[in-house]
Amino acid sequence: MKYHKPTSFKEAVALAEGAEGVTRFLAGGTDVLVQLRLDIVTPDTLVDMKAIAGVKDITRNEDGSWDIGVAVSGAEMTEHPTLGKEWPGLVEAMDLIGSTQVQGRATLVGNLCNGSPAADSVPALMATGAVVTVEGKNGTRQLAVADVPTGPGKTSLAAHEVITNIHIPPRGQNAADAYERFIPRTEMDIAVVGCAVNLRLDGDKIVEATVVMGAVAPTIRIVPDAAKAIIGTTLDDAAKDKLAEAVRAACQPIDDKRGTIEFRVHVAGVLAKRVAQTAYDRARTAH
Amino acid sequence: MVKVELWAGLRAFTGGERTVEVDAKNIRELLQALSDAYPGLKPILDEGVSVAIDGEIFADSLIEPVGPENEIVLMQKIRGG
Amino acid sequence: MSNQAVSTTVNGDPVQFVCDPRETLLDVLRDRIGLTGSKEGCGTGDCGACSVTVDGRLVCSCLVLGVEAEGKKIETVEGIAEGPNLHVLQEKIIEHAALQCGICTPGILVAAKNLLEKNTNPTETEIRYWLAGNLCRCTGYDKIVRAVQAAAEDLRKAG
Amino acid sequence: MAFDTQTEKQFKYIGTRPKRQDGVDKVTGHALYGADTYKAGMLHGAIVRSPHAHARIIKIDTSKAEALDGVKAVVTRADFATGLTGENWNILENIMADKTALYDGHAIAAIAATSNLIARDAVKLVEVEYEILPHVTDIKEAISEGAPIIRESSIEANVPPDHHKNITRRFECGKGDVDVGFAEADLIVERDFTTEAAHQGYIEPHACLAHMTADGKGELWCTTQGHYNVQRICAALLGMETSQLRVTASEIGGGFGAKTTVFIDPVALALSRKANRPVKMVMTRSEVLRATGPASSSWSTVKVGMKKDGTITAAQATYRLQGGAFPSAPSESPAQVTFAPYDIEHAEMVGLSVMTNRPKQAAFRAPGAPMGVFASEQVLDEMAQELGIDPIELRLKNAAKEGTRGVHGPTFKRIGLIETLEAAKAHPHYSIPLKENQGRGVACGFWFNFGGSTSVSMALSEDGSVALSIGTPDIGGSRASMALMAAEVLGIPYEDIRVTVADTASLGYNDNTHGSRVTYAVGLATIEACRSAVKEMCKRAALKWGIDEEAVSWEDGYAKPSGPNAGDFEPLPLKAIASEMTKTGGPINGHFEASPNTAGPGFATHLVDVEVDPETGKTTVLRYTVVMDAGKAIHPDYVEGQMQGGAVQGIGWALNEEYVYGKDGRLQNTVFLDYRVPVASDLPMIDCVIIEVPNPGHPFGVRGVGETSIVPPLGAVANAVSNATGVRQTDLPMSPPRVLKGILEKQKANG
Repeated sequence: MKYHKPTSFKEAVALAEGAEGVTRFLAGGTDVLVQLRLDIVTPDTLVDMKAIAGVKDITRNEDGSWDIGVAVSGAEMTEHPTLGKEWPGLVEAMDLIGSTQVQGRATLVGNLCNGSPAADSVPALMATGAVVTVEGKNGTRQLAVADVPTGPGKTSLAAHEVITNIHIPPRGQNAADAYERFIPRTEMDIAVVGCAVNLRLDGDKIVEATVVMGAVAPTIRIVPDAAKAIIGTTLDDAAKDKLAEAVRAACQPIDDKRGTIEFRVHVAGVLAKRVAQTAYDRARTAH
Repeated sequence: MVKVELWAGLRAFTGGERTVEVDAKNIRELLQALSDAYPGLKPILDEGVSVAIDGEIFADSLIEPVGPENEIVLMQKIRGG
Repeated sequence: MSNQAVSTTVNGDPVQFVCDPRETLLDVLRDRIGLTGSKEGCGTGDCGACSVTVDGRLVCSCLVLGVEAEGKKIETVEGIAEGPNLHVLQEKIIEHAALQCGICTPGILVAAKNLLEKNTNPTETEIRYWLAGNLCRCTGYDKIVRAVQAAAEDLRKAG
Repeated sequence: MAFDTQTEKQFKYIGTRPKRQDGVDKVTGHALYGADTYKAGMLHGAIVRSPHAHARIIKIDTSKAEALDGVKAVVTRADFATGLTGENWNILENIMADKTALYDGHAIAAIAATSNLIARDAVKLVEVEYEILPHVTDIKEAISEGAPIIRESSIEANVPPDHHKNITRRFECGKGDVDVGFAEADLIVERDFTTEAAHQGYIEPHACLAHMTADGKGELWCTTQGHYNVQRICAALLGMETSQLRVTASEIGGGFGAKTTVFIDPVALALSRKANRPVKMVMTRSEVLRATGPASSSWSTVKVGMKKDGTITAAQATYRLQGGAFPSAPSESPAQVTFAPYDIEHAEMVGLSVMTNRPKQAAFRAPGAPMGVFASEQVLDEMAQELGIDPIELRLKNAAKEGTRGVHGPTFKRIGLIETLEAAKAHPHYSIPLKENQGRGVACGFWFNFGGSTSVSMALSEDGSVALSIGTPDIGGSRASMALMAAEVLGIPYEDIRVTVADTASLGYNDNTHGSRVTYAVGLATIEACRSAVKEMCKRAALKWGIDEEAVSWEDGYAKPSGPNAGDFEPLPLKAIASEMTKTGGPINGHFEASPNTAGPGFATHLVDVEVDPETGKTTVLRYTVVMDAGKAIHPDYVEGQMQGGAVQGIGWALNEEYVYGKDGRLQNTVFLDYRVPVASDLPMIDCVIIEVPNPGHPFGVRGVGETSIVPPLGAVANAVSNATGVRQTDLPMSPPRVLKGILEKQKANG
């Protein structure tokens, strides 16, 4: 395995393009190193992104949008004085990944590019409407986060392409997000079901909503019908029941060591109700 | 003679008896006497047994004395963790 | 093999080593630098026995490559005591019998010290969640949590 | 060995909580565990493992691996002794397959190379040709018609021919006539229960450093619960004389039973013998989970008859435990242990060992007992509810006491079950009101506790300090307990005594650190070793004073003239006797070796409150109280540690730990991420109440405490979850999907 530490994205792309065999980008490393250790993937080329300028920055732009560098760790997001005030769901989703130790390393981009349908931060990231910038040999392009994962362990990025930035749109007024996952323990598990909700109110009424489900299908899934179920409502019990129903209808999970199909479908509905309530309560007190 | 209580599964080798009497002054003699009297028990005794004498369980000892006044129970050897 | 030379600082000491890029920081600490206080319980970041700090940030050294240590400041369990003087956390772990086999203890110490540097008055829940990535199979955590609470109290008193 | 009559006196050191002597080493990272030593020229070993649950090994081609730069030796089964029988053969078959791979992860070959990475690379280059055979990993399937028979030759003599050929042992015990007992009953409940395999989950993987030299001698450093046992087994498997192999026990990072056997140690020795260089081997976590022993999975059937007033009239049970592909399941244990806390006239218990294509099960803290208690204590709980009797009252009504003939055979001497029940009943925990979706569980547990072979020696230094050598690895603070007992006998400060775990060449034979035996048996041996030194010190004082040896007594560190004609001499402190010892007859040492058999049985009562989320089936443990009879707590902190640790392992086993096998027979959860042991945030504080009903068979009254603590929790937690949900929990783990299924089915049934 060859290890490289480029100082620009251009150099990183060139390294990836010139490399033979399997190439992996190292942002946090919490997946890459586990796969290496377990002999799942031993890259021929490892490109460490952390020496590139700006990759550790969290920036709030003038329009209220955010740029998050590709090597920003979960701990750095949690410690940021204002990011979590505007995007509590995104920050708590990231914070749920692994232990305190893992938080010191794990990154949003790593979580996204790992392609796991059970990734915790990705539903929350999708719910914000985030967009990533991708650099490759043919230049840069913008891609909605929702378009990155294509299947378990798979993404829409080409081998020479690398994500250089995550852009989160402005928070805006009377809005909030939330994320919750179900795990058998309190910590250290992979989500059996994950749910993110991002919504905006007008008075008591929901006017915009995005509901995203994790670990219930081959990819993390935005569920438009679930959003429809609560838009225009005050999240009363009937709306929540419809939300749960829509979410359950969108589930196509598998039976595995972490949960059964039956369980995942049921809990998806339960979680969606709880997370929507949290987001709703937050939006009511937001400015 | 001493009275030895066997575990229930051994009845098959003693003609249905759960308590048998043998002539023995210690555990070694007791196990030997059981083997002699009931040859079907021999492979089981050879695999290892414990002998409880008045509530104290002897896992290995062959020398512990036994007498007619003792409560003697043959037990399967227990393994510890 | 494409071995690489690395210069780093471990517990304040300048250290140089050469390693295969596949070696983790934990491999390097133990096999190349001779600091075996950090333990490998899983190799996959799930047990915390290899906890160290890199530039003050708590991490599992099994999830860091040795080559990534270049130019960093690494702190391990061996660096917690100052000469013969144990850190208050070390004292409290012993006093509260917060170890049985002791294999998780180095990781617990590094993690708890990192917590108390950020928060000298953690609640029981905060301690438990902070240490959720440090598996202990012997104690049931009770005495560990009490030891960390006692150390925090001492640190607060010391101001 | 009998209880000291003078023990009624106040102890000076026993019962205090001094700092453990290995504390500083362990908080500074200097303590050396299995993987922490190195030797010049050392190689690293790695093992080729079967990916198949059951397969004939047609051919092993190691040529590509051997061609890799840095590879120094390859071993297969051909490099081990032949002609072994019994357990030695089973161990060898487990650590290196012969003709057949018997489970996913079974060792096929091993490689030593100049680095760990090269060794691991070389493993991938070994080509093994397999003929895949039908497999079975589930206990119920293993004894149903058509299941592949794993090894008929392992069936023991007393298994009736009508039993399934995967049943290798049958054990039966009991008393009275259960038909009579059930006829007397007003209420009879019979239920089936299953539990999944749980791994001991020690954080330190197996590790060793082996060095065989050309003259046939061997040195082995390893993490183990018993280095004499390792010495004996390794010598047999390598075909060498036991004494030619010196084994040193490293500090041990947890064992809980599973480090009472060997896995990699003989392999490292074989590699070293072949390479003529030291070889270090360290298992990965996946190897630990795939190829070292978890506890058995089980399937139990329990039937209890009871009168309206709660009197148990009869108990009948069958416990089926799987031992992996080996005839080693501890099925006799639940049969003997589970109903032992109760005075039952008519009882009949059967234990069956079942073979499957899984790793060889290994002992796990009171091996076999927790699974049985999971079943029996739930049936009692259900019957108490049915009859409207408080669960503690029900147990008190039937509790065994001194003079009770246990269902396992022997009559109990003085035991403390009733005291633990009374204390549990009086504990504030028991009267805290519960809210909706919360439930409380009570369960009792019993474990025999062992003595076992023990050698201890103590040496007095000229300055009056003492070196104590023991031969049992210290897993949970036993060196501190030994120093306390030595201090008490010698009358010198705890700090003046240094306790060392000696290697196999430096001290006589010792059984493993297992069976809750160390504080009892090694403690007893320590007391006796110190007493023999005291006797010698009294003799030296008598010499000095020119009086009769019998006229000198030992009190609080001083030799004193005693008795009417002893004369009037200034008491001689130990230090003074020590400083002159070489001039008064030579060094003063004490030693003791025996196989004490008077370990007092241990009893415990556990209380637990849980809350179950009715929408997800997730259980949260709210509070937990362990009440246990320790006989006499030598170092109460470490007694509490055993109580808390056992309880929490039981909680994990009850709620989320399990072995998950795929249809392909492969273990699915081979990392800690998916083998879910409890983490700190999963738990409340674990309250402890130590009861002290002295063991009449130990000078200070000590009973073992290590194992009893894991016997009740599976039953206690299951009772609590059952009470919180209204659904009887018959299967472990009580993972959220399983509990939710029960809740939803009940809701459906209730409309």
